[in-house]
Amino acid sequence: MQKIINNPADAALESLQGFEFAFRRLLRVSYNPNFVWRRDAPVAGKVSIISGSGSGHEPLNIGYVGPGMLDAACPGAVFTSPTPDQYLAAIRAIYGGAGALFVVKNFGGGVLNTEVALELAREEGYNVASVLIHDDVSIDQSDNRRGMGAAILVEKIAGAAAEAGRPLDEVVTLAQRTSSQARSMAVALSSCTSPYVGHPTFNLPSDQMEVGVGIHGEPGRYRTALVSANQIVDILMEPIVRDLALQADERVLVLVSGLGGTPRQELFIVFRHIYDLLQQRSIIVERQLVGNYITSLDMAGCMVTLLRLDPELTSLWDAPVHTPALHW
Amino acid sequence: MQKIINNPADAALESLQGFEFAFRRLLRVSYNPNFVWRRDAPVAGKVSIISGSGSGHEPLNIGYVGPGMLDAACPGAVFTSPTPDQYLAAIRAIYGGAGALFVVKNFGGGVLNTEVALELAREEGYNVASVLIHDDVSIDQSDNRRGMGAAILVEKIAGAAAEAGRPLDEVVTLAQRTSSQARSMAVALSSCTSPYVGHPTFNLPSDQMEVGVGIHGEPGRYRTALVSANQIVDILMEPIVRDLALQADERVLVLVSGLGGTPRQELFIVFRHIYDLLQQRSIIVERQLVGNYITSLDMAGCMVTLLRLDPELTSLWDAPVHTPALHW
Amino acid sequence: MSQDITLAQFRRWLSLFAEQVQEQVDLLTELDAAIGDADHGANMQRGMRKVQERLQDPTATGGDIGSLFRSIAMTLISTVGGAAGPLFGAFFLRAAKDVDGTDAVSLEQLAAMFRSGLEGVQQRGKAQIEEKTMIDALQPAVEALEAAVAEGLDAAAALDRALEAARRGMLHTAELQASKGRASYLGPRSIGHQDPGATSAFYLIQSAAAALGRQAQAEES
Amino acid sequence: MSQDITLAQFRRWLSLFAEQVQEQVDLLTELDAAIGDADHGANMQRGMRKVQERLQDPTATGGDIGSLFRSIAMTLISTVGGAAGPLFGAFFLRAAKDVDGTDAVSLEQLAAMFRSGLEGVQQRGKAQIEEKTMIDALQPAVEALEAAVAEGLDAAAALDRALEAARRGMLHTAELQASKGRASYLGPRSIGHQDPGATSAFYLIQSAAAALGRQAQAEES
Ligand SMILES: Nc1ncnc2c1ncn2[C@@H]1O[C@H](COP(=O)(O)OP(=O)(O)O)[C@@H](O)[C@H]1O
Ligand SMILES: Nc1ncnc2c1ncn2[C@@H]1O[C@H](COP(=O)(O)OP(=O)(O)O)[C@@H](O)[C@H]1O
Ligand SMILES: [Mg+2]
Ligand SMILES: [Mg+2]
Ligand SMILES: [Mg+2]
Ligand SMILES: [Mg+2]
Repeated sequence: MQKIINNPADAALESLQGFEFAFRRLLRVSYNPNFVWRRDAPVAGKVSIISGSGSGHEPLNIGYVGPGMLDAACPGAVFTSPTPDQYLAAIRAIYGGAGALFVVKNFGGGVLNTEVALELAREEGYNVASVLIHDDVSIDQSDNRRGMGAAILVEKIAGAAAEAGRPLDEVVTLAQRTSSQARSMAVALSSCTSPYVGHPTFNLPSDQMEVGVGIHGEPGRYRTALVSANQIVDILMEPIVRDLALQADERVLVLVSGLGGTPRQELFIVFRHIYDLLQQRSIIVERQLVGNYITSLDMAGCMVTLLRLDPELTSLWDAPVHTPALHW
Repeated sequence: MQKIINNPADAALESLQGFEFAFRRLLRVSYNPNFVWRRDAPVAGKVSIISGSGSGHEPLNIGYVGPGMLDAACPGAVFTSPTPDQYLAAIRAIYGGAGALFVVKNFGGGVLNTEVALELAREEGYNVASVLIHDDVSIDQSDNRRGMGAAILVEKIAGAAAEAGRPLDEVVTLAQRTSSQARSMAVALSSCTSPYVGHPTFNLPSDQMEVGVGIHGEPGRYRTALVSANQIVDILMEPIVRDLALQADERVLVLVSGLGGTPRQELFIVFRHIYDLLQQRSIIVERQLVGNYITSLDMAGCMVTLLRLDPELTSLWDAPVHTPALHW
Repeated sequence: MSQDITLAQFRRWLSLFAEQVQEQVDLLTELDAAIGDADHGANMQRGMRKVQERLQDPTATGGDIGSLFRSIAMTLISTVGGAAGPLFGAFFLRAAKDVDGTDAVSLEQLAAMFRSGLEGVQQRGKAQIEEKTMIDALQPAVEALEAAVAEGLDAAAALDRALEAARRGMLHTAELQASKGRASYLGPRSIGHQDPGATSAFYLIQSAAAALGRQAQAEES
Repeated sequence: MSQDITLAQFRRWLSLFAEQVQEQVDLLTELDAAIGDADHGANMQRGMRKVQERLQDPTATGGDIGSLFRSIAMTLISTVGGAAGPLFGAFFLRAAKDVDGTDAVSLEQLAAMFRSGLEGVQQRGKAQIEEKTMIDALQPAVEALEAAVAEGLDAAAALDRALEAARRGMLHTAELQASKGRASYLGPRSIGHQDPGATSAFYLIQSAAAALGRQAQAEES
């Protein structure tokens, strides 16, 4: 297994420890149960934003903890949603008294665990709400869509609103608006290798690609011949633009995330064609992020996320943020 | 070939175009000859800092252009040093009248092309100096060491000194001090695939690794059995710490860079053990960078760079920087 | 008159379940790699190790069946993660609801516990039968158990019926297209692969049959 | 009395060199992949395409050998990149130094041009013979050419000697451990592989032999 790890069972924990050493001045890390939290939490009177996901998607989610974004993030085992006790310990540590929003990616495990966590938190008297992320247009049934890159955008925008002192109901509304205005789709050019498995989850001949993958090393909706960068972008963009019903003169944020094994050089080739395509339709690329923001271990491939912007969302996006992975 | 590109010959150019679309508000891009420059250049009275490297090492070097770091960077073809005319066009565009420093990584091609560029620039009356980066301790002959991760540190520190208005001779001295206090070494767990070649440059069985690689997909100094993350770190750190002759109570900056195909999870496992090792020797990790900062396309593996810090270097490191890849 | 099933047998059930899952970790991983994210083996193993630890320490699991189940439920919920953690947790949490303070149950009570457990899974996961989930092993087993009890079979025979029903349900998942859980994202590509969660649910029933049925009689004969 | 070598022949040399390199791009890439960074083929191809473009346009390359060489040198320097660009550039820049305004040279002058070119490469790259670089093909070729001229051979025979010396030098690089250039980082692992730059330098001499030696006579006979 071509991995820089000590042993599979410890990979997620040791990585978290290294992360703690690196970002000590910004964050705190609690172990057993594991969660990462803002150094200055709880921030009294501020709505708290909490998220979680399996490990292996770095920088998601622990890389988005800090002023202007998340108050806490719970990392699970590799590709495994964190457990309710992690969320519960996190909320106890960071609750600022003004309510808390859980950002939940629509994956069976993610939803089930957060549901339990929300029930337990309510029993303990916390005022909690949640927003569901379900932006993956590769899934036809729109009620079963996976949560993907939109998570980052919702966390940033909700985080900015909370930082600005907005009350819980407004933060929830903004988070839901953001979630409903975002669509994603991803393509894989290789499988990833989970440390638990030790070999690639699936075998993909070098002239093939998997279209419509998630971020857990699953195969996609279908396998087809590997095509050029521009054609890949066409395949990803068509359902996104259609589903968002984007019109001329609208403004969007474009997120192009590598899945972990794809070099930045290729991500910018992807972004170039997205930009061209949108320009042809007179859609304005108002903001963008190009890099490894939501990954699937060492998978080669990329995810494209579009968010329809309005002035309020843009200004919340632009608000200062100080996290390991987003910083401005 | 499992790459998201349109065709090999255009990959570097199209990626540069995408980069331009993404960072328009911060940078300008000139084509033919190709270079990237600060939006506000030339900055009158400021020493100019210029660097260059082949494409495929992103974010190096174009990702380090901006206030507080580089005035211009010249990207070459994939893994190919940029040509003298690129440097010459860049210096004409950004020269602020206070002299210019070229940061040159010690690679045959890099040095030869910059030498020609420096000669041509002098002929045109520019006051130019250069600093050589040669931090790769995997090479025994210390006069033939490759330039690796130290380039980023020198560019940041020289950039901060220039931004602070320091004159050329002081900037050169600081750059040389930084270069002389940094050591690097890298390991590869896979080859990379250059678009020109279309298949991995070398074949590495999954239970082997290449120790002492550069950033151009070359094989390393030797091939050996793949060992655990901690043992890999031991192999990389031993010559670095020995060559720097680090003593207890000294302070260092640690850069852990993925080579492009290694997930962040593993980079933090690497950082964790570096931190532990240094702590055991009472060496203080004063600053760190963990991520993809200098890469070799999609190669799996990592580079470790240590810089001995002193208060002046630390404060220059901490000075504000606004580039696509470093921002604080 | 059927024999009561004792707390010791319940403890043995859980211990057997934990063993069996751990023996089959690689299979569970491979099944999940085909249509999921390849973590079901690791998730269950992590949980089962913790279950075994807890079983070593009788004070931690309480002196009655209700406390035992609740403690196991919380262990599963806080260590397994993924979809399986809250679902197996819901099974034991619900199955515990009428057996607080009890240290032995009749076969009828056992069937009622299983029914409650199944309802817990259904409520938490909102899946029906034929959606290619653990429900496809659990529900036929519970129904078979109830039918056997109605027929007046003893624990061994009744649990054997449940075991066979669970096995058929598990194997049948291979023919289904998933509409719940991670495999549903694959659409028609999920057909032809056995569901990992249905497989670990089968082990749950298989170990129940061994510990609560035949095994119990073997010990007594 | 030896025949003069004309500007047309020099143009033909460069054109043949460009063709030959482009035919061998894959070989150059593979050689560089083994001990370098796999870009020598692409670098030379990019440069040679530009050389061909320039040769199409006679005004761009000037009406004398000196201007032609200077123009080719600048083209190589600004398009090849890597180590090979400045080095081949230095060859032509230096070889141009005594032939400004000239449109034909004697064989003696040609040998002197080659010597100057070699010196240009040596000064720029600071490599000696036996360091496993293009010098290992160029220097033996220049020495053989000078010796042949001293012996009084004609252009065809003299350039054939140079060609054979370049070929031997190129093949010999396989036995050497690199101490200059990127291959030097490999230490002893560079042994056993032919140097890519020595290979393209061999093509330079081979095309010279074809265009400036035999070919010239063939045209005249
Ligand atoms: N809604 C659901 N109801 C019942 N069982 C489910 C549901 N969703 C998933 N499962 C079961 O969980 C199993 C997967 O568990 P696991 O791999 O541990 O979690 P995850 O899918 O989060 O990675 C599936 O094989 C399926 O049997
Ligand atoms: N110092 C030098 N002197 C002469 N030739 C050199 C020197 N360094 C490198 N070379 C030649 O350049 C060739 C490599 O060229 P190329 O691959 O284009 O550049 P790079 O090594 O920068 O990738 C080598 O095979 C070698 O023949
Ligand atoms: Mg999972
Ligand atoms: Mg090169
Ligand atoms: Mg799973
Ligand atoms: Mg090369």
